[in-house]
Amino acid sequence: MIPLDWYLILAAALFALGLFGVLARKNAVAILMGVELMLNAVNINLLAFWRYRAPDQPVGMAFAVIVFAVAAAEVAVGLALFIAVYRRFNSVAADEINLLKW
Amino acid sequence: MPTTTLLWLLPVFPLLAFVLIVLFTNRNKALSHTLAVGAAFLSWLGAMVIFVRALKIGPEALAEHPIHSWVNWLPTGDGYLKIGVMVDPLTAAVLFFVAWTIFMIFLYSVGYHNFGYPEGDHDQKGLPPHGATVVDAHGHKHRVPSIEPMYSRFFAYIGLFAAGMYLLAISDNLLTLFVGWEIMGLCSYLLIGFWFAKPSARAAGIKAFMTTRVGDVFMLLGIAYLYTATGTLSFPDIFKPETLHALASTPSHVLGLSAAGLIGVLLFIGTVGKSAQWPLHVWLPDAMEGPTPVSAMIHAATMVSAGVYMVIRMFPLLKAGSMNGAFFSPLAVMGFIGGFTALFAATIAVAQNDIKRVLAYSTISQLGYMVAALGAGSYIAATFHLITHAFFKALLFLGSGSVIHGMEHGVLHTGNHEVDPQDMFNMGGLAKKMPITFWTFLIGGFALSGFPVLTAGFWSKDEILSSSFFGGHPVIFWTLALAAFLTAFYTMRQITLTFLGQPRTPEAEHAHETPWTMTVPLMVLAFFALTAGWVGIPEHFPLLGGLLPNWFHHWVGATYEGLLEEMGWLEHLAEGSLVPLYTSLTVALGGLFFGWLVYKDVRSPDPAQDPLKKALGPVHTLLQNKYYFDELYGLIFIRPAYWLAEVFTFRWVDRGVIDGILHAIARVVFDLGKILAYGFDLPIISGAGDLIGNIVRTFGRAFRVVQTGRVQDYMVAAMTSVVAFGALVYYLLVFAH
Amino acid sequence: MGILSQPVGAIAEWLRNLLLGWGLSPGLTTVLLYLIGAGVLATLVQTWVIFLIWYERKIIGRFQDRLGPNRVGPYGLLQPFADFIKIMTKEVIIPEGADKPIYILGPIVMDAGVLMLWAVIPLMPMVGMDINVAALYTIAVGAFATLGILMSGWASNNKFALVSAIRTVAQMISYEVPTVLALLVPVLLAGTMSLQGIVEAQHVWYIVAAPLAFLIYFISSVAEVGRTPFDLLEAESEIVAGFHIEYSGMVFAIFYVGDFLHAFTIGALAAVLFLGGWRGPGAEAFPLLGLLYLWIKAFAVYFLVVWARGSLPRVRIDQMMNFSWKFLTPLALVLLVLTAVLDYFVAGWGAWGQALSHLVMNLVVGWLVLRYLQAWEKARAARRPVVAQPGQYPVARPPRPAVAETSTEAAS
Amino acid sequence: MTAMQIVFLLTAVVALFSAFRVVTTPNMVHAALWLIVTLSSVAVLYVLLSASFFAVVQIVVYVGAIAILMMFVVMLTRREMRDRGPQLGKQWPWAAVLAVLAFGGLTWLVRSAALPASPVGEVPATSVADLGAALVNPGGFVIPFEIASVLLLAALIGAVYVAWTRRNS
Repeated sequence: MIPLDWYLILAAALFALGLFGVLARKNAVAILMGVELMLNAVNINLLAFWRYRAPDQPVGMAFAVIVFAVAAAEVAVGLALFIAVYRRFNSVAADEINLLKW
Repeated sequence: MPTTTLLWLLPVFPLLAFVLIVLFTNRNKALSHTLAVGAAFLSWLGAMVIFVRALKIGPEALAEHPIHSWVNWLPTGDGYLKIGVMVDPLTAAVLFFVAWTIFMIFLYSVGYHNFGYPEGDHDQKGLPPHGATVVDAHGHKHRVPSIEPMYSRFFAYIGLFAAGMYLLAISDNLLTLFVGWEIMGLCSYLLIGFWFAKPSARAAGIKAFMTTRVGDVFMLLGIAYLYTATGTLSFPDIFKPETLHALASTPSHVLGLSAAGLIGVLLFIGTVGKSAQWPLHVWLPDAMEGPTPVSAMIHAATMVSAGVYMVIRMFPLLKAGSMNGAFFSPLAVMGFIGGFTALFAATIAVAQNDIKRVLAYSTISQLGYMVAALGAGSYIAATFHLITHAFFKALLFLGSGSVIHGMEHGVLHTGNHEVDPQDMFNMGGLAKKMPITFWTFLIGGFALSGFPVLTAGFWSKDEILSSSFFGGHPVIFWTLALAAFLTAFYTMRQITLTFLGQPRTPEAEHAHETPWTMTVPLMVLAFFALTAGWVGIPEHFPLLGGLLPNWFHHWVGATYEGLLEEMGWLEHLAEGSLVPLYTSLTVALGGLFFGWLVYKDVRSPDPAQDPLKKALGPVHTLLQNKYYFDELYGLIFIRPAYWLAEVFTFRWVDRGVIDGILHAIARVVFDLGKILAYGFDLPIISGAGDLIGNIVRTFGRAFRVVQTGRVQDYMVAAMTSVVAFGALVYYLLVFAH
Repeated sequence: MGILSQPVGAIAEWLRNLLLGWGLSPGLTTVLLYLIGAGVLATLVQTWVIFLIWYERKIIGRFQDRLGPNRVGPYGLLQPFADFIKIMTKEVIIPEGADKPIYILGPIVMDAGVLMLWAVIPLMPMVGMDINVAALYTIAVGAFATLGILMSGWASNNKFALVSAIRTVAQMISYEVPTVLALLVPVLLAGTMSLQGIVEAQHVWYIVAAPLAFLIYFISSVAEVGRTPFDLLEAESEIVAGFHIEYSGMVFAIFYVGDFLHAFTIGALAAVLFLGGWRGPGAEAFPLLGLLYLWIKAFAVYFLVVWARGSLPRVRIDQMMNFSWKFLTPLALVLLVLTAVLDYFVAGWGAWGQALSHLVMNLVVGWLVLRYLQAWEKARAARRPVVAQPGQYPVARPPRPAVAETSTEAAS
Repeated sequence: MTAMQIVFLLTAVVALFSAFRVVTTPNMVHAALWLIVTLSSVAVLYVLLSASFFAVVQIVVYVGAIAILMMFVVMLTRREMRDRGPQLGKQWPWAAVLAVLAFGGLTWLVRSAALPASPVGEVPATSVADLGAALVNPGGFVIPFEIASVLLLAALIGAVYVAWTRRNS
């Protein structure tokens, strides 16, 4: 049987990679991908705890469902934003979009 | 409608007319005068109804229980200041003539202001109309009178005036009476200065206002004193025996007068101003600058009567004030002032050539009569003469207005505007031109001069003379007798110069009768001028005495009879001697005869040809210049006042002292401000402000590199801090204990 | 346990014993058995495609008044074999600048997506991986087909291919919605998401209870597959052959197979969901009969697909989008809600009672939709934009008869 | 070492490697594809967690919609087919340090916590039904559920509005 902490460590690793992607990648879409990775890590945690701690209660699953919905919404709006940004700047490089610079 | 409601409504109608005209209908002349006359008619109707109801009640009952209605108006410390309306026999009598005269004037004004004539060619507001040119069917040009430019405004003013008069007549306390009094003061100012483009009219308006102000201030003092002394202003409360006793017994420490005496004197000074008694008479003749109906009749029939009405109303108080026999007791003062004014004004009137000025001075002297009668202690006679005089003086003035109107027709016809249509020497022989005016004027004149038996003036004047004679005031008696003679004389002089003989000018040739709106009031008033006296024929009068009951004496006497009797001040005159009767007959007929004799054959329009002038010489000049009273006042009051205002107050006090002080302060403050500004504000305060600003800016410059505008840099910072805090928290949680 | 009653079970049992006999660990054995099963199934269905190609070409030929393949073998049955030998001998050309791994992966992913569908299709009683979310699973793996097309279209480094890929994404994502909604109707009626369960619940075929849902599911599935009239992703006349413009030889063959197999799979799924799957007289007793029944039904639906391809022209892309978002999706939503409510009320009316009541509801809804469509068509004809001649005011064209209207619409 | 553990380890390796490629590969399309691989392997993890419903949902939502949408956008937001230049920003060492720190901290936490080696019980067959009931149960998660749905609607409208091409401009 698989110990719980395997899942958790895997989730931590995914989270760290996603974090790196978010912080380091130039392309905005890539940043979004990093966010997705982090969300997935979170979901793994939720379901793992659900499975190992309270499989007879739908709490963890409910949270996971909410996370799915949030992820979908975030991606929809984010990608729409990137398209608008691309129209404006002709690029989606996150470090070229600095209108709010001093 | 209940009588009290009707009573409250009397002043409301004209007031309403005033408001409506001023606010809404002043563009529409016909509508405006309809409103005003309609309001006057309503008030007249109401007054008549009230009068009849009062008659039904009967004098004693009415005196005991007047028609009275009041409301709590002003909350004072304890209780309320009540204001209300009241009708007792005196009020009823006054209301009667006030209603009639006011209604008549409103009617008369329509015609006087040429309603129905075209707009003037070059009329402008503030000037009397100069006439208009109309082209008839045959293409002939005619000069015709033009309508008054400020027609509606005029009716608004007299509407307000009527409201004031009614209010004064029906008010049951001194306060509302004073309010009405002041309203009329304002209206007289407005109406005297109605043609405000004429400098003389302006000056006259201001003069009237100022002069009456003098009286009013004293009157207000009296009212205030009365209120402080009694705590009330309503007549029923004041005229209680205990109140009067208290007032009479309280010393005022002024000229040895009792409180009642001082109050009486103060109130009387108000009358002096309002009723133009010497020494405040100067405004009334100038008031003739206004349009004839108003200036004339208001300042003759109603408004000036208000002053007399007030003192009559306050008679018990005055009586109480005169009880301690101080030298300046109100009645004594009134007796002196009244008598002197009567004679003095009569003498001036003798030498005047302006038809209206003559009447003005006669008014002053007649008012003097009434005041003197009061001084002699017979308020009934005063009231009687007040009423009759109101009628015939209104008649005379309207008649003179009609004459002037006719003359203006002539002036328009000849186009010679040099001719003064008011100078009697320019007239003559108008009897044939304007018969109605002539006859009514004749009746009025005879009434004024006391033509025996027929006319009302005779009875009232006889009443006054006899009362003063039997009342034991011989000085007043003889003074008044002489004044009566002069009155008759100048009245006849006026009639002769105006109507009899031949026309002395082409204008007089072409004068003609005035429209019905003017003649009808004349006739109505003439009727009263004849008949108003017959209600007061004394019992002891030979032949006629007792044929008719002395109804008026009975009626008005009832007003204060009970009160005076209770106070024990009611003196029963032992009437038997016929001296006063003969005297009055003599002076009246004699005066009339002499007047006709002297002036029957004046031919030239030149005032210098006045036969009396030849007879009297310098005295005549003195009289013609009214004893130089205006100049005297100018010297004593006006010039000093101007000097005070111009030189002392303005140049010295204001410019020199006050401005000097202010400039000095300003200089000091300015220098101080400079010092503070350059010594403190700039270097220290704003220096510190700039320093802070600079520091902030420097730091901002230093740290702004943080704000790269790149999302990821921010995220890096955020995550760094998250990791740091996480480590910290973990450290605290795990290793702290 | 006889070969007739449980054929697959028996074979699996025999294999397990064999492997254990070789001394393998039980866990490994299970994994191996899964792999073997999957391999066998995949091979069978892909080989089956050969027959599908012949079938389709024959039918299209009949539609076009031709004979179709008739030279190689009886009735041309061997024609597909010849074609396959030919195509396998061709070279696999990888264009310059193509993204090689993805270029190769594209068709494989697509084919895999199609094959994964077969994992859950209940071929016969007690056969087929019976997961409790199979219905949803079918949609999920459908995504892989999309993905494959997208990959290949992008990797070809070709504008037409890219346009085709973009079109594909748009089409797939927008037609997934009505598919899922329509799919939920049988799920709702059966009360389970397991296909096996759905089949067992169909005492009355759901096409009787939910004909509209069947229609919607059929149309949107055809769109997902990208067959005519929704074959915009390979519209020869616009983007020459679309995503597989650069492909040749084996990789193209994979696409080809995947395409046909996908269409047939749609038929099979429709049959499972709406036509009672393997149900039929005697199927419980002899499961192989169930397999036959399923096959027949699948072919029936597949015939419809071919029929549409043979008779319908291609739609414009905006029409396709409007059709999905403005017509199919709302209709499916309404249908779903009504079905749910009705199902709640008619529970316990017996199988036929429920089915007939649902049928009545469906007919009413369909009638209303038709009326609405007619009214909409009329209004649209009225406000058709008018070309203004220079120097004269635009004049409204006289409304043409509805039939001509629709025909021009479809053709343009 | 049971079969499930083998499967888990294989899946984990695949997931991590693909995730690493996602954040490192210079080619955005490849990144998207690698992301798909990661997500699919996460789905496999869900299966291992006997949450097959979530596995399928993961495929539908992430692979079927999100990832494909991302590829879509990647294709739309580029001037030429290939990406040029480095795909990592200047701050990438910082990011690496932070990621490592986060991973280390989390791992430390996990290790230092006492966690069960095996589930407390089996998943009831009706878990999906329970989930559905709980999501619409007033005593359960109906309010978060509704909020999530409203959020989705808002996201839909917002996306349409933001990405709308204003023809007049």
